[in-house]
Amino acid sequence: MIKIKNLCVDLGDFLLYDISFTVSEGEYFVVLGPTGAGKTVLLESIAGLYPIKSGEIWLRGKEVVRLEPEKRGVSIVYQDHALFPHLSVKDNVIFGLRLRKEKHQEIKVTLDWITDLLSISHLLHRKPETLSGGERQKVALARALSTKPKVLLLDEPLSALDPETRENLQQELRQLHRVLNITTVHVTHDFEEAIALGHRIAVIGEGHLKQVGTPEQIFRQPNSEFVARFAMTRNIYLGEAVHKANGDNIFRIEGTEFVSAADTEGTCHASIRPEDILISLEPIRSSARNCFPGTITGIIDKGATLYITVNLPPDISCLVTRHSFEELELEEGKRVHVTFKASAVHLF
Amino acid sequence: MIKIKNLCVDLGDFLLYDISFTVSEGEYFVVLGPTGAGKTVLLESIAGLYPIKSGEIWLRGKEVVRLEPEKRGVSIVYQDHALFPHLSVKDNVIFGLRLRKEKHQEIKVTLDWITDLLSISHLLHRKPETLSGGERQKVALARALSTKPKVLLLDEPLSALDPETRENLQQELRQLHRVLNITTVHVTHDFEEAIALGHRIAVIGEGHLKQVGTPEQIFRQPNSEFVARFAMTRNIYLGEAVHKANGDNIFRIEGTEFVSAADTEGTCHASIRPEDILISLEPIRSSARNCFPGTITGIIDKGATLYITVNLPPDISCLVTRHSFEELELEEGKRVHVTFKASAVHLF
Amino acid sequence: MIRKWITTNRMTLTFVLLGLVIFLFIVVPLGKMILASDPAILLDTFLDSEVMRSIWLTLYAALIATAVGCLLGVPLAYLLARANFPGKRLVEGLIDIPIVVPHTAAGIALLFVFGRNFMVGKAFGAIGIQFVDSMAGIVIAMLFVSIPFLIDSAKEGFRKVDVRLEKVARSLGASPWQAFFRISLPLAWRSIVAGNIMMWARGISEFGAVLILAYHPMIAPVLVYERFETYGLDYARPVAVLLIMVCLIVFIALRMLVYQKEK
Amino acid sequence: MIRKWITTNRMTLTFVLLGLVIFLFIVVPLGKMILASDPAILLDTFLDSEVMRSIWLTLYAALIATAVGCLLGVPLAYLLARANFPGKRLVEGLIDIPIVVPHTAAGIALLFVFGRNFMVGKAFGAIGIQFVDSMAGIVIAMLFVSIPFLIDSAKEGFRKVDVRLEKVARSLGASPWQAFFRISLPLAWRSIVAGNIMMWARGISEFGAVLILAYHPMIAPVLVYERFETYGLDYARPVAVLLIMVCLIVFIALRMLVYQKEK
Repeated sequence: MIKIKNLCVDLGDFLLYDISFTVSEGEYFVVLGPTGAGKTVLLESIAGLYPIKSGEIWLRGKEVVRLEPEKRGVSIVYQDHALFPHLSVKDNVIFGLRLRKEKHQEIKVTLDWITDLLSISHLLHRKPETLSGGERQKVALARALSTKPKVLLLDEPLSALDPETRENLQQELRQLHRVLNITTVHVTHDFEEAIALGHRIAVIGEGHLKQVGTPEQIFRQPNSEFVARFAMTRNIYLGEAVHKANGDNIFRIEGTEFVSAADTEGTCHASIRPEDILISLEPIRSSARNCFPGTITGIIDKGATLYITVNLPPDISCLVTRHSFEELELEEGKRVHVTFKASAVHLF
Repeated sequence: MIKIKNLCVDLGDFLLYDISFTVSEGEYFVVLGPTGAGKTVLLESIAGLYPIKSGEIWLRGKEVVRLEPEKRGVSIVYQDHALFPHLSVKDNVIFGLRLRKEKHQEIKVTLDWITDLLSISHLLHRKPETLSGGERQKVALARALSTKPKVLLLDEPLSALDPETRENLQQELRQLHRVLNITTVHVTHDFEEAIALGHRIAVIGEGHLKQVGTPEQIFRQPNSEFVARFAMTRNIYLGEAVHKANGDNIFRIEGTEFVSAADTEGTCHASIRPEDILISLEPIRSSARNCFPGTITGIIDKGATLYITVNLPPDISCLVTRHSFEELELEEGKRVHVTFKASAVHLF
Repeated sequence: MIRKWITTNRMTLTFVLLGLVIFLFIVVPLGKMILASDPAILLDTFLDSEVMRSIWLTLYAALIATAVGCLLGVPLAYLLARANFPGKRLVEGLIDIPIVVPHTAAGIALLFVFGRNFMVGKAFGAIGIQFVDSMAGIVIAMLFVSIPFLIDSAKEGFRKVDVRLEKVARSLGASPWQAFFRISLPLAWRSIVAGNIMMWARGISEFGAVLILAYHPMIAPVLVYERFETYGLDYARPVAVLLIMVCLIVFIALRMLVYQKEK
Repeated sequence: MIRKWITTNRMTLTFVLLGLVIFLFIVVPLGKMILASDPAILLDTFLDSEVMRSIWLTLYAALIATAVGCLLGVPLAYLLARANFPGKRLVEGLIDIPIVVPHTAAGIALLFVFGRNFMVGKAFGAIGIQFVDSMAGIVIAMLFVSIPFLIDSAKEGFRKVDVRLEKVARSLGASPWQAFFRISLPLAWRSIVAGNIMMWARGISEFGAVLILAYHPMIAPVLVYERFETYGLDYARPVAVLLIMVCLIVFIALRMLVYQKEK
């Protein structure tokens, strides 16, 4: 459906280079990267709104680099919604249909369909400035979908919203995609948003594509420190991996040896997700191969959950619910045991 | 230390009225409220930078409403750091000291002390524009602390930073407060930030103070739907509370009866925190008084944790770790049991 | 209490006093001239056909200059707001030059291009249009000194229109023309109108360049000067008052029209 | 290929062509006049003491006007940028009036205040300063027509300075004066300098108002007119060229100075 090959764009300060990926028909593809990584420009390149330096962009089997944006059948929704401030909600939504010189009756049908779908029928005669953030973004979505595009590009559509609205609209986006099954490229800097929505995720940073994969892959098997950090894997170590005579794979750091299920050798990174680690007051008898005593050196309170830093050494961060936190009466300086499976230790 | 009495400020669009609270010496006080609630103006009123309509502001036992800002001994740090762009980092930090006409030697001592404390000594000769977001905010902090203020006001100091920097600076703020023990008022719209840092939290919204209390109180015992929503208590119900003959307190909604430890009667709200609810495949035998079967109707993936919506009815949202989620093989449509204690059901 | 206020607001007070001096310097001469005029003499002047003809001519010529400037200047303003090209700053600087060129020198410069014996003048002369001592000359002189105001204002207006609005329009199927006429132009409208008003007013106010290029037919500022030279201050004054009043009325009416729409 | 480009960029092309017309209209007269001048005649003019005296007088008088304007206008600009008071828009409108008032009418208005027999003129006359046909009159006329440029530019400059920078400075112990001189003024500096340049250039360019108030001593724009009237185009031209060149050199040099600092 969408095929990007060796795309290179000039962003003034830096280059976005060697970008290649494919999005299949009906896929919800998320591009994840820090602010200023060039995600917006990547979308605008696909839409033909930003001149590319080199590379190929294929849409539905056609090379489109020289095609005008209005002929690509690609709609874009920006973070700050970019509604036309001088037009009413209705005129915003039917802007594309009017340009197409569709018949009055047809426009009406599409308008009813799309406003029902997004439940914005009651807003039709309002001006954009009078809408709330969530409503604006829904109108922007309706406008983008009104022309029945082949590809929908979403540029951080949820970033400008408060947490509650963001979650609602996130559900709405998922629902919408289920109903319309439209090929979607969604860029964001929010990891949670990415794994909540994406069929596949591409991580972009430092000017190029770092990793493309399913949420599970990005989450559990980052291929670089950059991706691991972005996936909020708090425990990333640089150490030595060795095969032991007994067949175990060991990752050695600061005198501690983690057993890993991966079989890499030499200097490498290890990552362990905080939620894969169990904290207990006594050592646990279980099949988990890694069990270490340690001292709590830090507590980060996130409300419903907390991150507990335990020094083995090295420092390792573990996720506990408030429930367990209170039950175990955890506090700084307390001696505890951490337990995790060999499969939780990812080497790269 | 700080006493605000019946403060009223005009924000143009709306009033902030009837604000009263007290901050004691050395306390870290957090004001929590949505964007546009007038939090910044509240801080500026304390600093004397925004004219108030009526009310009293006491600092260290003195009424200061008529006192010029430069004589209040109050420093402010803004969200976007507000560094003087034409001055180097060093000149920014010693701006206040120069005004005081301190001796060269004294200025040097203070500069060394504060830059060491915040580890920004290596930045002294840079211009603000060349710094990263986190560095800028540290410089702004150093500048605010250089004059050894009695009160430190922080206006969303972490909001403009990316998640990793935010967490680091949050730790730094806590550390700084531990060392200097300076009376601090920190405003934010981020609930996690509030409970991570605040000794006490004031929730502000719809023009007035909704609740003041410890993080625990705000978290577990919100006094209004507004506060409950802000504390991300996802389960808020409007129903009927009754005393039963057997002494139980019952909250009735959509045919389901929750047992509560609170003793309110009549129409009221109930809130149950998602992390206080246990999901299991079989009913659990325990001391918990509430145990209901239900069907999973929604899953919100947050990466390390997930929110599972179970329909009893009513819908109830439960927090599970990824670990449990995978172990229990939860999915939409599955029949499960939810269990929570009577003390988890807060009525208001 | 008041003393306290003065101490804490000493800077504001000083600034108000300094500002007041310059404010009065601007307002008093105009106010005094208008308010101290004898209505009877003003009425006489109003009925003087030579005066009225010259005022109409001024308004009309400035209007034509503005229309031409709008047609040619708005596209240029759009280009300058949107496109980036090497030497753009130079082009912007050159466009602003008429504001700072001495008016009489500008008139001489125009004469060297549009005069009977020069380039453009000759070409236009062949089709019967001449610029010296003619309506066309007045328009040309006004256009030259006033066009930068329109271009600058329109440019600012276009700059304030988020490029992404045009991009969204394009992605929804608009051609560049449609995006311009349906999005950019309506959104920059207020700045363009304000620029047109400024340009018109500046055209009306021009004296030096017109004097060189076209003493006749006499526009109002020239008439003021002629009466001043020939008959003295007392005869020039009512014409000047009338001219200023017309300027102010036009200026205020149009400005209010623009601001009203704002609400 | 090129054809394809023209089709897809038809709008840009049209706009470039329209813009080019107005661009050439501005640039050609000035360029032609400067480039087509005979260097020998220019040199002669350059050595003509009357010409040089008048050019110096123009530059000098405009400089004084600018200095006075800066002292009085900058505080007013700061107030307008920071304070909100009822009628603020009216004050801003009144300050802009000199831009649109016909120059000769402005001269007449000033004469009614600063003339020998009127209010201010009498008062100053008592201490030996008179405005008619004097250096002081030239300065007054230039100040009147050019002050709005400075105020508008400085106001924009102050507006761009984040109020919170001043607030932070206050909380760090700065008095209002210190906050102004250490924060606001340095940060708005570029706009203020640009405003001063504009004001100076606009002062140099003034003709109509000066002509009414002070024909003598003769400033350069008046000299151009006098030579044109008395001897004809060929004698006025070298003076005009010299004047434009001085203007451009000053203008460009100062602008470059400002932009250089930007980097």
